[in-house]
Amino acid sequence: MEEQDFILCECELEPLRDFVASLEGNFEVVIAKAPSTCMTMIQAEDSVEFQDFYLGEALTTECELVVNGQRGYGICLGDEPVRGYCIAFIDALTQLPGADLKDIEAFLTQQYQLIKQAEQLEYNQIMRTRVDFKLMEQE
Amino acid sequence: MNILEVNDLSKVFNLHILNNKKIEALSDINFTMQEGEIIGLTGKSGSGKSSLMKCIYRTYLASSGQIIYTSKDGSLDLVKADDHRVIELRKTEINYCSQFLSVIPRVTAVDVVCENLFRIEKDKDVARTKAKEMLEELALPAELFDAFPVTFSGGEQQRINVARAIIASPRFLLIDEPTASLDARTKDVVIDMILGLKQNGTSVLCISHDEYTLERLCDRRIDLQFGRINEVEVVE
Amino acid sequence: MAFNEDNWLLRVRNLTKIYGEPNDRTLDLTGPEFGSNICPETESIVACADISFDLYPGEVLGIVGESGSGKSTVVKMLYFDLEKTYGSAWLKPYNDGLLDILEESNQRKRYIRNTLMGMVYQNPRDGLNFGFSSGGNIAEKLIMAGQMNVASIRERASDLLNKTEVPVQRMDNRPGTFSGGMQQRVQISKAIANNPPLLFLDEVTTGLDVSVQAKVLDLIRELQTDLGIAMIVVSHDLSVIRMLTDRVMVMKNGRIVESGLTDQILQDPQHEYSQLLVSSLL
Amino acid sequence: MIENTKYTNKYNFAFIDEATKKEIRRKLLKAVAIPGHQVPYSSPEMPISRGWGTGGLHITLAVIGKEDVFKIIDQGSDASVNACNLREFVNGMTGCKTTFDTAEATLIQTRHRITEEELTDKQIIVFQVPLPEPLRMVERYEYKTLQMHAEADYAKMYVSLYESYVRHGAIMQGAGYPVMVNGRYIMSPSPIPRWDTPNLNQAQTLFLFGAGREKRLYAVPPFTDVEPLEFEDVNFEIEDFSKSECYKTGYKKAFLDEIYSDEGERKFVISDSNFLDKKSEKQETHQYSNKYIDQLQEYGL
Amino acid sequence: MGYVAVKGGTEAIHNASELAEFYRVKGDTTPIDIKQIRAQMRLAIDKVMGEGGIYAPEYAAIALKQAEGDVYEAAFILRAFRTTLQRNYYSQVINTREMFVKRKISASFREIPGGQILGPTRDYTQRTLDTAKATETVIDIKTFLDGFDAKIDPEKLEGISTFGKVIDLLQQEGLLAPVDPTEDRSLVDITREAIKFPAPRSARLQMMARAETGGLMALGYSSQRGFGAVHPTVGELRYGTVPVRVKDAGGRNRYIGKIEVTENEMITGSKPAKKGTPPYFTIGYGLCFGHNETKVICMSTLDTAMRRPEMGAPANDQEFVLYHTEGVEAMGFTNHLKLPHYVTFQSSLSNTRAAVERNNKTNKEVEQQMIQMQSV
Amino acid sequence: MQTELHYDTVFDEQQHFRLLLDSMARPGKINTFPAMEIMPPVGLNQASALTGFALLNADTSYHIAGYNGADIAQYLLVNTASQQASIDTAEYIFLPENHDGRGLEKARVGTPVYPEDSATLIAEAELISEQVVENSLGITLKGPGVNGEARVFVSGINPALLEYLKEQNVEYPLGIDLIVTDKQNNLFCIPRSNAFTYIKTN
Repeated sequence: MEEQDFILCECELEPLRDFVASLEGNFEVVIAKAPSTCMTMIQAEDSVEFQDFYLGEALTTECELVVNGQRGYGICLGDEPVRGYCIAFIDALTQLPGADLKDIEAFLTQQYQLIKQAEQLEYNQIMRTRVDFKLMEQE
Repeated sequence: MNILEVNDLSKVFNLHILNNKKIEALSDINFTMQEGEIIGLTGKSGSGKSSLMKCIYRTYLASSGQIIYTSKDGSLDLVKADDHRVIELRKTEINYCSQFLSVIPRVTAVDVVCENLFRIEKDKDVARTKAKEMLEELALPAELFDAFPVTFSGGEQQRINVARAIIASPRFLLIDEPTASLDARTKDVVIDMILGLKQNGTSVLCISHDEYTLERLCDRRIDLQFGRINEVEVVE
Repeated sequence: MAFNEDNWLLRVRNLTKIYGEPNDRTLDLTGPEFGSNICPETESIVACADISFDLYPGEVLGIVGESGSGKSTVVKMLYFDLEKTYGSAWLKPYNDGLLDILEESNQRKRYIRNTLMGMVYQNPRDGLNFGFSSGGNIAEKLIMAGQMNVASIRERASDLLNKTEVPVQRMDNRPGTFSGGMQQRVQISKAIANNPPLLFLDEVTTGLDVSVQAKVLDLIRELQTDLGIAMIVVSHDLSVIRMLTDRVMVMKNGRIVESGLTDQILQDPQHEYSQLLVSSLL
Repeated sequence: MIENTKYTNKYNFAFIDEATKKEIRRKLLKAVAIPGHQVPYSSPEMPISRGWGTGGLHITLAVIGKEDVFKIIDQGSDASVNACNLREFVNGMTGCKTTFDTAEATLIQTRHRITEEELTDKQIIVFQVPLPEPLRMVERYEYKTLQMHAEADYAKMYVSLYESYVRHGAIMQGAGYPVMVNGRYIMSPSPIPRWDTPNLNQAQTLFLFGAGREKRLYAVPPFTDVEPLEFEDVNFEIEDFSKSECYKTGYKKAFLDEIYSDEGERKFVISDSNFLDKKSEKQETHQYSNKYIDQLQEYGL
Repeated sequence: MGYVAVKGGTEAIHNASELAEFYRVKGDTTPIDIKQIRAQMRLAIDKVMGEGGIYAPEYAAIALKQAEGDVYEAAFILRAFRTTLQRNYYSQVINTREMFVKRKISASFREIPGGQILGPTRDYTQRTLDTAKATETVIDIKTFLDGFDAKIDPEKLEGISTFGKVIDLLQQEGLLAPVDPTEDRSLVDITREAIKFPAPRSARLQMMARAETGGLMALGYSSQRGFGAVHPTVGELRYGTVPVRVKDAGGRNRYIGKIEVTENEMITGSKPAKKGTPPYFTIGYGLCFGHNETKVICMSTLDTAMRRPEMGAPANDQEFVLYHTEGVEAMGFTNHLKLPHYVTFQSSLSNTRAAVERNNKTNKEVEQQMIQMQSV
Repeated sequence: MQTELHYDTVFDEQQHFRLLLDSMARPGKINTFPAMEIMPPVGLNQASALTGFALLNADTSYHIAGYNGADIAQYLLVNTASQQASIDTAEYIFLPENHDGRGLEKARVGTPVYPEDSATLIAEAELISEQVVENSLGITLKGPGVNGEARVFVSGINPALLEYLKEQNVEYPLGIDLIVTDKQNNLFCIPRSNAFTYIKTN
């Protein structure tokens, strides 16, 4: 669940939209709640005493679909109606009894690799700014 | 009627800060005093006269025995009486006049004398007039009336002290050396004033070394020696 | 005018103030015999404990002791500046002494302190509002007692200032422009504005010049004889106690070690600590 | 695939979300039940600056319905720029009819004035309040002023009036003269001139007050005692216009604005713009009456 | 004719906002793309989100554009925007220990778990004006990006990890002050109910998270300079992304995206509260949306300061700190003085005239008396 | 339990709130909710349900005292998302006809600083009227919102409840506020600021 949401939230929108569009025709999709924006209150805590507090709200898109009778929810940060719809669609699909998930799994794997690759590149750029005290002392 | 009945009175000072040293000041004191009577307390210095007087006034806490005082509202033992009751009696019936004036800064001679009177006489001017009359009788120079007694000589302070003690006509007066350091004329004035109180029913316990004063004032004398009663002498 | 035992003005029982979290043994492990008011087990501080006494109308009670002995704490609790930890107090003129004033609502407490009590603090800033004129300060107290006529407020204020020898023409000046002694007099005027039967005086002469001290003490004596106000005088200064009070309680480490008539405590102290106190000061 | 509706947010009726409206409504009922007591509320952010009438707007928007006829005045004027701006906002967010006519309005929002025409029991007037705490001038800390209200501990407030009298020979409090509501709470009537203050007393209309920045709302129900603070012998007084009159209508019995012409000449004009229009057109008006204005009448005004 | 209302108000305000729009676009320049603002005005966006109290980078960019770059105004627009939306979700508590760290430094130790990672900082750039930015081209940017990417060998990538926290080390050693059991630990939401004083710590942290950076800085600085004596050391300052999770309508936990946050733990040596208690360290905490280090440093300083009201400085006074660092309110009220106040002014005018008159009269009387006295 | 479909959470809510506000501001004034197509469970009258809809949501809590049936609680939960709570914590307390007020001494009366932090009672009656009706109590109100005196006649309300209300409102501004509803969609209010007396008619 977490990984699927992570991928669908973080992947590029265009391939996701195209992928969902390619599947849609095979199913009966009822929009129970069209994508709309709302707020999510972000809860935080201080790191020592674990005092809970509210950090602030985040703009959120939510969408509710019924696909072949199976309800699916799509929630993501930002004003992202299309992504919200796509997440809800895939959420419903993956819960649909007897659904063939091969294509979805393939899509998710592919997107996951792309996301991870980008993340890792960024991480390594960041690690270049690490101060190396050992080197300093040898000089 | 007895105004005072002292039974088996003793007083021991327990000085904690001097390794619990004990000093026996009074023992086996027994005597009674009639209403309107004047009793002179005599004895060498250190014989316990002042201690006895202070025990009666409750400045000292007696170690054992009784001091039965018959007030207007009935009898009570001054050794055990409630503080509040004693305060009340001091304000209304019992007055103590020590040898020395306890000095109050920045209060005029007249107002010092009036202190007890103000409690009874709410019109301050009436009270002050009475005080001035009394001070005049005691031959205190008029220019001192509105001065502060702190600066006065011993004799002048003594007059203030006596006037202060008797102006409100207490029912029971404890007076320590009322005539010491007074000239012969003033001494007579003081003695007459005390006798005047007696006329009005005041009972007086008086310490004095002055034979003239004792002779003129006292109905009886009690002589103390080493904290005990040596002799009770009735003056004819 | 016969003495009547039931005629008490203020009755205080077991008044106790503890800071921190005490345990069952806190009271047993503190006090003069331990030379400390800090509980060794809980570190809670027993500011004062088991304070009981009666005060009769017109009587002046002194509380003497070194700083930290808890003497100010007692009056501050009675004047509602501090919350008690335990204990009770009854004031005769309030509901005929039937209700524990320490258990009353804040609103009732405010009524009690404004109409039946007065307080003079060591620091005039605690008793006076320096943003108001001295007349305004007295007005505050009068208004609290329901006086709503400016002319009568000003008349009463000038009477009071007169009585306390503050120049009446300075009535509309702020206390900040006054000398320390005069501020103290304004504070006294304010404290007695509503003719309370009970006045608390907390180290009122401490910090004043000797000559000014004498003036303030005289003023207080005069109030005693003229108005017959009962007072509780807190002071570490035995000469102040001797001059003003009828009775005195000696406090040490939060407890009363001895109480009695003032002349008795000064001349025939019974408790070791009182003897030490008297011998070092007389 | 759905259409991409990104960036096409629609605003809710009356702008504020329903949950927040409900919260404000609940607090309003409590405020009405405890006249003069300031009730803290969430005070959501509005697209209007804090201090520019947000509190008034919160109440207006929580109360307003499609059938309401809305009027808004600032300093008595329908045409003041801030009033214009808020009118457009309320109109835009609700589609409600707006009006300048005091008699026609069902819901009136105001800054610093009560209309000269007496409001009826069919109307509600909402005040914009900048500083709801009347005790702030004698006590800067909120936790202390809260306690003072809780205990009806108001002596300091009266002392400040006393001080003003002693210093200046009169109580110098201008607009926003503090009032005692229902004998219990001291309340700031918002900075209305003293001229308007007596009209709060035993009125027919429900008065609602909103202080957005300070997050407090409060109310004076109809037929409630609202008394300006005063002493037995030093009294509340309204502004003195005895020597002035409206240069347009010659009318004297209204709150007047003092204006300077380009030549520097000083003139007076009726402050309530709708009332001025009605007087200029000699229309019938029904004014508030109170003892202070009635006194003026005795001077032949 | 002064401020007398004329029925031209409506038209004037329309024209005024039109004129403002004219000043924004005059000169016929290319409109700035929202994506450009998001990317190239990153820190301004973060400030707007932080002070607006909403995490919505695209909307912050729009607001910033609409407000011609006025950060206060943009934050204000976001706050108002927030009012129109229902809050349908509460996130699970975000866990900064699972942060994808982009910057992580400590001033208290030379080396910390994972090392000192400077990340994207201008702390060590010389603040010389880079005039090359004036002539920057798309090609320049591309060249930079290619060169930047080339510095990483895709064959030798270091695995992504999360890092332990400095304060956890101090905590394990028992150097941190134990939690004060008497402190109010309730969780309140100051956007749902007005803040009440004394405010619980949750309310204080929330207020500061959306407070105005400059205001926090002024008060935080005052405390560091000696007004209230907080002498802090940065325990650990972090910037990076953390995941956000909520429960959906079906009750399942869902990942919904990640947000950027800056976090700071400020270490302060504390005076022992009681005799015999060791002088523990206390931690002041700061956390805000986006990348805003000044804000979290001052927030954590003030977090500590407000827990010591007895110090008596402005920074120790929660009412003072929280009310006066609330940027949107402060801006609104200071600017409301521009609104007409002639009715209120008239009310004072009437009083002042009367008082001056009375004064003149008394002066005249005094003068008269003086003259009389002199003539006697 | 189904959500009411014919209830408009924007406009109906607003309209009903205005009636509540008017009644609270004018104690004793009878207002009437327009007829609605809602189906509250047996025992709960429409006006009480609508009052609940107008005021309750997820940020509030309610308690139902003396009704029989869990479906009323469920109905309010589904339609308002408000949370059920014990009587000593609830902000809104729903009472059926003739409730004797027992247990209500625990209801919140607020604190001196925040007296509004108190419960609101929504009590059902048989009939509220300006005229005398059979077996009714004539309630006379005095205080803010009332021009002199106001009088309403209510049947199906227990004098014990009114006694209890008086008791709770002794320490004004602490207290609770009462909304009375009837089967004809009428309502009137007794806020804590008002003093009232009542007599049994016939």
